[in-house]
This record gives sequence, C-alpha cells and structure tokens, in this order.
Amino acid sequence: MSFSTFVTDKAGLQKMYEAIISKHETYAPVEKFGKYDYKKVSSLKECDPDSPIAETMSVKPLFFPRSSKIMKYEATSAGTSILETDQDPLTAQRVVLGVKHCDARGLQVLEAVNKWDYIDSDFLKRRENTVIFSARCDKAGTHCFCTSLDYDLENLDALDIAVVNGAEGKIYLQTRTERGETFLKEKLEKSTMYNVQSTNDESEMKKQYVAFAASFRLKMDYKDINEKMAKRFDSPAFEEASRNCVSCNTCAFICPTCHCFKISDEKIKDTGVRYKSYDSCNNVYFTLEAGGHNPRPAKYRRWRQRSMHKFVYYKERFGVNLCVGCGHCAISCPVNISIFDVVNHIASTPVGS
Amino acid sequence: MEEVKDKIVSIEKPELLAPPDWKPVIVGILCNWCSYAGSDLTGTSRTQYPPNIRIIRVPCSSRVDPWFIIKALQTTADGVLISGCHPGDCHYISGNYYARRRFLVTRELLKMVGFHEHRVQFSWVSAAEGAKFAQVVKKVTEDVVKLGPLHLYKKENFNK
Amino acid sequence: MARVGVFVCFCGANIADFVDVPTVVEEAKKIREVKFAVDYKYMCSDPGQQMIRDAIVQYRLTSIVVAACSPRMHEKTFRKALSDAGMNPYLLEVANIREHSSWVHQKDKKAATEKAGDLVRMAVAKSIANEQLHEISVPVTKRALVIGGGIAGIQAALDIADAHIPVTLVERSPSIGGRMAQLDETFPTLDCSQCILTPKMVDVASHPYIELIPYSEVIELNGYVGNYKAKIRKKASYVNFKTCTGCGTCWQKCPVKVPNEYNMGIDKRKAIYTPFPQAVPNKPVIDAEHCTYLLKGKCGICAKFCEKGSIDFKMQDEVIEREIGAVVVATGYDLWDATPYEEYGVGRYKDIINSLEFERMVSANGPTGGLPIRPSDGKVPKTVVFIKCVGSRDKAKGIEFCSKICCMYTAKHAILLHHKVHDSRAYIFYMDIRAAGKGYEEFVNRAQVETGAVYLRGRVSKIYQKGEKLMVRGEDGQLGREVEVEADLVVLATAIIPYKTNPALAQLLGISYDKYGYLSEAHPKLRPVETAKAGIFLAGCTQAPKDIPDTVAQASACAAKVCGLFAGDTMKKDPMISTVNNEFCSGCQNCVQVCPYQAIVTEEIPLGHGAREMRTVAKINEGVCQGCGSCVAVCRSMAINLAGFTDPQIINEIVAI
Amino acid sequence: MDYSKQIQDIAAKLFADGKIDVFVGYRMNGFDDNQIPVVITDPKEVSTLVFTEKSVFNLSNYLKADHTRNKRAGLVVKGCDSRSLNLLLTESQVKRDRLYIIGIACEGVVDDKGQKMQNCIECIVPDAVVYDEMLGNPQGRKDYIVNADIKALAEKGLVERREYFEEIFENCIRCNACRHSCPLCYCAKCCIDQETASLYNGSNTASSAFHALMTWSLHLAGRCVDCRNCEKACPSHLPLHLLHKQNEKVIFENFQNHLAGVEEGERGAFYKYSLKDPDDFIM
Repeated sequence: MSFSTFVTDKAGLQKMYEAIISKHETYAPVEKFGKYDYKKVSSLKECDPDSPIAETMSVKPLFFPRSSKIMKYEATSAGTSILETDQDPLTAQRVVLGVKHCDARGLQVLEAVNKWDYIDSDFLKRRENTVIFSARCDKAGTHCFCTSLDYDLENLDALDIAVVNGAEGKIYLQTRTERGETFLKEKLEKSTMYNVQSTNDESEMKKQYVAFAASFRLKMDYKDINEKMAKRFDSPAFEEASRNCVSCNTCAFICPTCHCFKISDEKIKDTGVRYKSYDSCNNVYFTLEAGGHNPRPAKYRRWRQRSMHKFVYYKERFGVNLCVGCGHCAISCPVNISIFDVVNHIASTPVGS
Repeated sequence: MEEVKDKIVSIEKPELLAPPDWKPVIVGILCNWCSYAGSDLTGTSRTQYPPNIRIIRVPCSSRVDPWFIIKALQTTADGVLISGCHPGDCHYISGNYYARRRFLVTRELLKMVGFHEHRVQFSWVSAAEGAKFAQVVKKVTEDVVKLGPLHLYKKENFNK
Repeated sequence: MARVGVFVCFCGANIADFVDVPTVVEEAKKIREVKFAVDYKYMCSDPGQQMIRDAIVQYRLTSIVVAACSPRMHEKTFRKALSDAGMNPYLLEVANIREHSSWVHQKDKKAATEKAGDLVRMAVAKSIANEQLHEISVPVTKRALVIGGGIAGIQAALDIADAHIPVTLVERSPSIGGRMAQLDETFPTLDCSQCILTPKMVDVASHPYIELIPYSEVIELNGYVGNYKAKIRKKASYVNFKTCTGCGTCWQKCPVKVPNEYNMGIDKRKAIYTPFPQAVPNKPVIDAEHCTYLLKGKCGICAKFCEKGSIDFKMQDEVIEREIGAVVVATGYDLWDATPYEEYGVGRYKDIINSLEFERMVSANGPTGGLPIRPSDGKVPKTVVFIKCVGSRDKAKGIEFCSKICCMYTAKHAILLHHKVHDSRAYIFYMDIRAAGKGYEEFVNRAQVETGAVYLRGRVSKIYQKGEKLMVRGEDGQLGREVEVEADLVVLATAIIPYKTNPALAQLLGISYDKYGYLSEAHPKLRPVETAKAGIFLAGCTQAPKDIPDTVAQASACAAKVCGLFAGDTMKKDPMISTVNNEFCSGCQNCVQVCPYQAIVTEEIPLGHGAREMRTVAKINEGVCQGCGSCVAVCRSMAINLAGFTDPQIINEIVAI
Repeated sequence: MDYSKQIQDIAAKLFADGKIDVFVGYRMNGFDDNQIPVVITDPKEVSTLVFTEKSVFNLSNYLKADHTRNKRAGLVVKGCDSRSLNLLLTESQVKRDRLYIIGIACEGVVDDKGQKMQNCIECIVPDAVVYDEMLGNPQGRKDYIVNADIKALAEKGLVERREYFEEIFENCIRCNACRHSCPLCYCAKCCIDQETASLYNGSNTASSAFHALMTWSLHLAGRCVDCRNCEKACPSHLPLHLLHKQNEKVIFENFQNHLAGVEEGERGAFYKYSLKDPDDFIM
C-alpha cells in the first residue's frame, strides 16, 4: 500500500484539528502547572499540539495507563465473584494530536513486549484503535538524542500521520500507516475546508528533516553500543554514574518505554479492585523477595539493570533498544542525570576494569 | 434518625446531589479512658443521639494517627469525630497534648485542600460527660447532614 | 484464611427490644470470613460462654466476635471463655451494640439494627488482624522504697517489713516521726501522740527488714515496676553515727542558736542538734548552714568535747543506689502561708499564730512547757479566737479544697486550751463543722459542752490591735449580726498543702500531680492508692489532706499493694504494649521524646547481616510501657505498633463500616 | 554570590589532610549554565566544584545515601539546607563528627529561568545554622512571611480550592520523586510503601495520590525546611510547597513560632507540646 503526502497551512491544519476534535474522542497535550499531559479535549483552545518537548509528558499512559483496573470483585460468604473487568474496552476510534516522534516510537518499541509470551490485548487494542498525529518537531531539545538510536525519521511508521513544517508556513501531512492513510483520506474526502492539496514533492520535508537532524546537541554512534554495554556488565562506571542519583524513580515513570508494573488490590468491605500500576526497577523494593532477600540492594545494581535492560537485554530479545532518545528522563531528573551521558561514559570505559 | 431533606448537595461538589435515601456515616475514634467511657455512660443513661456514628476504640487520643482521618475520608466517612480526655486528664499523662497539635495541623491542611471544616471535628469528652457526648454526636451529625455526602478522593470501589 | 465466630447477645430485652438481633446475625453470616454466627439471650451467662467454647472447637474458629455490652464491661469474661477453650484470649473482639446502639437509638429500631450490623462488621474486620498475645512476665526486685518517715511512711514500712520484704525508708530530716511527732494529743480520743508514735519509731529502727536512711533524699528513680533503681543522696551529717552514743554533750556545748523547726521556731536549737528528745535515730547532725566551723573554719567546740571523736567536719554528701521493686510516697504536708489574709494582720500582729504553733505550745514537751502564751508578751491568754478555713475553701485567696482535719483539731485545741488554762474561753469562727468520722461528732459536742467554747458561724472580716488585745471582727451567721471579740491570742487553722518539693519529686518519679501539688492517684475512687505509674503508691497527705486514721489506713493499703506486687517472683502484665520492628526503624528517636513513661530506649544493631557498622533503633521496655500508643502515631515509618490496636486493626475497622 | 574558589580550596585541603572520604558539592551540568550536585571521592575532581546562585539542590539529601551515610563527608549547605541537616543530626541520621560542613550565608538562589526562587524571597533563615566554616556575610534572621500562594488560596472559596487541589492530586503520577528527593524522608521503608498503607492505596489514582501526598506532608509538618527539593524533582511540576507551607504557617502561628531545624537539638513540632496550644477548635 502506498502512502500519501498532503500540503496545507496553519489555518487549514487548525480547522482540521477542530473538526477531528468535534467528531472523535481526541487527546492532546493540555497544560497544567507548566507541564503538558495528554488529556481528552473538547476544543483546540484547551490544548497545544505543538507543546514544547521538554515540558510534555509521554503519550504512553493513553495506552498503558498509570493505573489500570484489572477487575472489580466481590467477596462474601457466598463466594467470590468478578463484577467488572477491563477498564476501557475502547471500541471506537480515537485520535491523539501532537505526539512527538520519539514518543510514538516508544509505543512501537513497547508493542514487541506486549505481543510477547503474554499478549496484552488491552495495549494492542488501544494502539489499534488510535490514530496518532505527530507534533511538528523541528528543533531538537537540550536532551534529545533520538537520531542517535536505530531510528529513521523519514520512514518512521510508529505514528500514523506525520505533521511536518515546510517553508513559508507550509505544513506537510504525510500518512505513515494504513490506519493513518484511511483516516486522513476519509477526512479529506468529506470536507474541502482545510486548504489541503495532495503533493508528490517531498523535498521540503526532507530538507526539514536534515535541518532537524543537524540541530541535535547530543550525538553518538549507536551501532555497537549494545555490544559495548554487554561487555561492561562489571564496569565500576555504573557505581560512579549512579552516585548522583537520588533514586527518585521519576525517569521510569515518565519514560515512554519503561513498562514495569505492580499489581495491587484495594478492598473496601466486600468489594475490591485490582489495579495494575507503574513501578520502577530503580525502586529498592522492586526486587525484594518475600523471604527478605533482595538481589539488587545497591543503587548501582538497580542502575545497571535499567541501563542494561534498555540497551542490551531488550535488544537481544526484540531487536530494538528500549530507549527512544526522548531525553525525558534527563529533563525530569532533579539532578539532571542523562542516560545519554551515562551510556556513553560506560561504553567508553575500558572493559574489565 | 436524622431526617434527610429532599435536596442535599455535597458542599465541596455542589453539582452532585445526594440520593434521597442518603444517610451520613460518621467515623468516631474515641479514647478508651475518657470518651469511650463517656459514650458508655450515654448508653447507660439512655440519652438518645443520631445513629450515624460508628465508634472505634483506641487507648488514647495520641494513638490517633492523622493518617486514620485521611483513610476514613477516602473510604467510608462523610465526617470524622475524634474525642479524647480533657487537657490535663489524660490517662497517659500527656497523650492528648501531642494529639491536639496534630489535630490542629491536620484540620487546617484538610481545610486548605477543600474539605469543609465540619467534616473533621474534635472534642474532649470525659468519662462523666455522657450528656456532652450525645450533644457532640448530635452536632456533628447535624453538621455533616448539612454538608451532604463527601465525594472527595473516594476510593473507586466505595459505594455506600 | 480467618475463620470468625460471631456471637450476638440479646442481653435480655436490653438489646433485643431495640435491635433486631436475628437480622444482625444474618448480616454477619454474609461476611466472607464469618464461619459461624449465632444469637443467645445472655452471652455472658454460663450457657452463653459454653456456646462460644463449643463453637471454637467445632468450627475451628480463629477469632471471636461477641456483640454485646461495652468491652469495658465483659471483655475479661469473654477472654476467659476463649482461654478455657484453649484459644488465645486476645483473639476476642467485642462489638458494643448495647451502650452504642440499642440503648441510645431506642426510637429507631431499623437504624439501631443497621448500626449494630456495622459494629459487628467492624469487629469482625478488626478481629481478622488480631494477633495472639501473651501476658508479659517481668522479674521483680523484692525491696520497697518508702519516701517519707512520718506516720504514713512508718506504718507502710512496718507493714511491708512485717511481711518479710526488705524496705528502705528515706527521711529528709534527721529523725523520723514527721508531723505526728509534733502533736500533743490526738482527736477524738486525746491519746498522747508521742506515746503512740514513739514505739513505732523504735520498731522501725530495730526492724531487721527495714533499712532506715535519715537525713537524705531520693534524687533519681529509673526503671519500671519491679525493677526500679533509686539514687539516694545522704546529706552530710558531720557526725559518725557508728561511734556517736547520742550523749548530748555536743549540743549542750554548741554556741550557735538557730530557730527550732520542731517547735515551729518558737524556741531555739543548736547548730548541732537532734530534732527532739525521742528522735530516731537519736544521733545529732550538724546544720551546715549555721555551724560556725563549717562556715568560717573556727569554733569546733563540739569536736573538742566529743569523747568518741565522732565529729567529722570533712564528711561529704554521699549518693547511694538501691535496687527496688516498688515505691511508697509519703511526703506529708505543710501549712499554707496565710500572708495573703492582710485584713487579719498576719505577719503584723505577733499574737496571731497558726495551729501547729499552738499545738507545740500546749504540748508537754513543747517550748513553753505545755502552756499557751502570747508571743508578744509571754502572758497566758484568757480569750483565744480560733479561725477555721484560713486559706481552705477560699478560691479567691487561698485554695479551693477543704483541708479536712481543721474542724477536728480546732475542737481538740479548744479542749486542750481548757485543760491548760481553766479560766480561758475559746471563740471559734467556722464555716461548717465537718465531723464525719467515728466519734468525731461526739468529740465536737464534747468540746462545746465541756469547755464552753463559743462556735460562731461566719468568716472573720478584720482583725485589728486595740491596746494589748486583738479585736476580731466577724459575722455571726446564725444571729445574722456582726460580732467583735476581744482576743488575747488568735489561732489560724491554715490550709494544709503538700510539701513544696512534691512537683519536683513527682517529676523525678514520673508521676502526675494536681495544681496544688498533691500527687495524683490512678483513680479517685477505685484506685486511690496507686499512681498512674505501676509500682508507685501514695500514702498520707501527699495525695490529699487526711487525718491520722485515714493516713494509717492508706499506708497499710500501700503495704498490701506492695506485698501483692511481690507475691510472685515475676509480675504479669497486660500484653497490649508497643513493639518495634527493627527492619523499618530508622532510629530518629522521636518516639523517645513523646513517651510519657520513658519506656523507650535505644539499642545498637548491625547495619546489615554480619555488618560491622552499627545503627540505632528504638527499643520498648516491656515492663514500663503502658500501651498508650503515643509512639505509634508519631512513628513515620510505622516501625512501632501497639499490640491490640495495630494500624491494620484500626484501618480494617475504618474501611469495614 | 560565587564561592567556587573558596569551596575548591577547602575541599582540596580536607582531602589532603585526610579528613574526608567524600565531598558533596555542585558542578556545572555540562550543557547550559545550570548546576548539578556532584559526589566527589577523587581529590582530582575538586576543581570541578562551583557555588553560585545556581546551586539550588539541597545537598543534605545525599547524606542518607549509602556512599555517604557512614563516611566522613564534606558538604556545602545554604540556610535551608543546613536546617534539614540540623534535623538529620537531631534525629540521629548522621553523625556530626563525621561531617565537615561549609555553611553559606545565602543570598538566595535562582531557578532554571534565572528567577529568584519563591522560598528565597520568603526565606527566614538565610545563613547556615550549623557549619564548621562560614562563607559570606551573615545576614541574621529575617521576619516570618506567610507564603504568598497560601495567602491567595486562603481567600478563595471552598469549591475553588477543592478544584485546584483536585487537579494537583489528579496530575500526580505517584513516582514518589518528591519523597526521594526530600532530605528528611530517610525512612528505611516509607509507610506509603508498606503493606498497611499500600493495601488500600497501591494504585496510581487521584485518591491514592491524595492519601500519599497528605500523609507525606503531615509527616513533614513541623520538619519541612522549605528547600523545595520536592518541587524540583516533581515531573508534573506540582506546587507541592503549598502543602508544606500551609503546615508551616499553622505551626508557626500556633506553636510558639516553631521553625523546623533552626535550633540545635530541636525536634519537629509534633514531638513536643505546650499547655498553651490552641484548644478552641475542640468541642
């Protein structure tokens, strides 16, 4: 199937967004306390699809909620019965506006693990029924390093519709998946109000990508990073790197690819709810066993686990890194530890020292 | 039984109407030596009070962790009453003085985050003040009935 | 999984009339953990308890909920039923559906039933988190410390020692005897005070189980019931008691004269002295504040004349320690200073004296040889006005309470005055005559009839000098007119107050005291002898004003309590106390701050398995902890929990409503 | 306010004299003009140390970590940081004889955008209260000012306040970064993570956030020194200081002007009492 490219202007795009919001269940970055989080919106005024990357939360919670209800149950002397399961079955199509490329890529990376031995149908269904419009990324943030990872800006199929700035106020819309293609085509067929023209000229878009790629402060050669990391399991650099860490767990909670969770029951009287909620491998109690033994009691070990999982284990298992280079962790870290620096530093230390 | 009038709204969330059969639930945490004994005296003297309070016995008001109040508000309670010995009468010498400090701070904090101040109330009731206990319960119940059901930060599976 | 049995009581009609008991049982049966629920007419009766015992065995129950009257009523009864069935008694929870439901919601059976159902549900939820608890045994040091050597301390010490329990008796003055030794005769029988007291004093000195430490004070008390450690400071007496024979040469020769406390300052004693001739021990001490040698390094006459060479000016205060199991506090009373009564001219007129000064004057061994005199001119008074309730029952100027003994001793004083000065007349201003006691009313009547004492009901408004006389103006309430009495001597029955060091003593003992300084008993009616701190008991006027019979009775009661405490080698203690989970304790020691009993100490434990680095954690002293839970609420890391009222138990109750 | 040179010299001397094993200070973050904390064990790294008005993070937080807790450490503290350090000392978490404290007479620090922090504008104790060596000119104690946000909130109606805080609790993602970055949250296992609490609040819902944040703020009541480490750490940028400032205000106004960690050996406001504490809110 071939995908199409359209060109429009800011007013046209806004009109289109308005139309989408009025028609579909739409999510977009909404500002609160200076931070943007993806929330359901009822008008374009409430949100900002071009929110600054440094102040925007990951889109992950729309697919893997911070807390999802597994089931609601009742336990009485008559026995235990399940009252409800599955938090939101999500049958209707929904739209998310203003998703950063890296963020969308995170969802793609996560699909692998969700399709693995246990199939998380909730996650997959949510992705299946969601059309993602990208944000107009045109300048890299301080901590961005997405281009350094195995990641192709021009052919990214993690998002459904790429929204790219062109010259002279032109905005390009490019469908990247079938879902995006169908959705956008249908929209454009129904209305002609969006100043949209089909185009085959992708040169301006390409130019934009090149400019974007050049704006990165952080760059590294990612090709052999996995190998280098794998050899440095015993590197003392982990201890050094983790020294500044205050174990606050923020990095994991805002990461677009972290997917550790815990199960908790909240029972009041006879009814209980079982939740699946985020957790972090940086948490000292994450690996605490019931018998009292903790295989990762020291901070650097938890640190190593997180780095190795992102750059070695996941890659070995699924062929991709569990990091998309969004830099959210470095931004949110109270002491500005950047995983980019850490991985680079570790990879550059001598093996076996 | 406190009569519930037909239109009661939750004071913190005026958009929510109380169901017609709504009855407030008040969690009462009482110290063993004064207030619990006082509440027993209310019983022995057959003084009547509204039946909405559910009493929990603790040894001393100083045993009451503000956490209990938060927990009660999150789950079952529309109102909370905490009662201990009068200052100077603590069976454990000084427990209620420590409790008093915590209560003031907790109350002010809850007020700030949007709970009406009558949601959480405190009293000193001695073992001899059976009549006072009945009055206190009556006042707290009447107050909470006026405030309507509590809908703030309730647990999802809480439905009473 | 928990298997809970629920037993709902009808309490005859008390519960059943206002709560639909079968509905409560049905509601209980719906709870997942409830495996058995039943109702019965009287759960506390023998058949009722038998039902519990049977069900425990038959249904393999793991905890029991009894829905009946207040747990303050029958918790112990039902706990015993559980023990009898071989179950840990602390697995019981009582739902109070009588005092808290049926009796207070008599007009609304539906609501009362619903509430009873909720109370049962809460008790079930709590009981699921109940843990097996075991009574705590605390070893006991079988030695009692008696503080104060007045009649209360003497009696307590003798009674305890007679039970072959060693006693350490600490007295602050050089001799035991206390206030009673200052009295002449005692009401209502007019026994000679000295005659009945001195044999007891001698008994104390010679008793094999009593260690008498005079001229000393308790300065520190640590530990807990059965295991106290007391520090006692023996003040330097500068006299070697071992060699001193008490011959008396030293105080005859001593040139320094000091107001005599024993005689209320009416006459003088020497700087080396025994308080009174019958003192026990009958050995002199040197008053360091007045001794010329000790102050200026000159004199030393006593040492020159002492044949035994017992005077030792280099003697120092000495601190000794005693391990003890129980304490009896008997520090006695003092007289209130009547200076605030300006209108009486207290302090201005020499011929106004207080009752103890009068007592000393009329005493056969007193400074005046048993004759009352006017301090101003030494003349024998003919008209004596006694004023009662000076300071007592006077919220504005003095103290709100009644001093209890003044009515009786004033009557006694009237009689004594009559005996000593036959042609005298006593006028007694009073508010009420409180003569409740065996033979007391008769005694007051006797005073009135025998001596012709004039009882005038009313407060004295003013006393002023007129020539040699004191004019006492007051009101005769019965006649409703003002009266004025021309008096030679005025005796004030001033209020009696606890000894001034009581608050400091209470603080070092860790017990409470009231606003007047009286030490507080654990319960005004049912535990009048105990304090809130286990193992510390109160005797005599340190707790409240008392006459001699009451004091002696309370002292004996203390002795009985002490003997009871020491009856076994160990003591049993309620297990509902705090415990520390070392894993979570971060050692911030805020709990140590708030514990009213100093029951929390710290200990060092290894940082981890086999680690050399140590960390500090809190440790509860089981013997001292009274189970208030103050520490639990301030423990942020939830490392401390209070057995019987743990966080899970209380939270379970809250969410079960 | 630039004490970089002095601090470098002091740290170098401490290492040279063998007085410390680690030094906790600030260094440039390497990509803009902001600073990050640094834990130095190698004397060679001393030259990276800086201290300016960009030295924001409260370093006493690092004393609860494994690699400093039982080591001899040197560190830099501003007024607020020294108060939390004081409390850590009082609550027996660190040993004074193991520390070498460089106190700063702080003139206030600025946030990422260069704005003076609100807590510095309202600062009461700008000078370090516990130190071995003081840098800068002590300014003395300042008057207590009620937090501007608290004042504004107090004027709002009940419903408005409720709506505002509901948003705070709904936007909380329960990452617990606030807790971990707080120097005074040193518990071996936080009560929120323990079974008793988490049994009913394990989820990341607003209700659980309400429970966690309220409990947390009450555990810091009378102890919080307003260093705002929590706010710096919060990925949702929640105004967490409101909870603490409210408690601080109530405690200051009602409990004999209690300020956390100012006096040596003084514990939090909940671990003592006065007979004069307000009683009028109790029936």
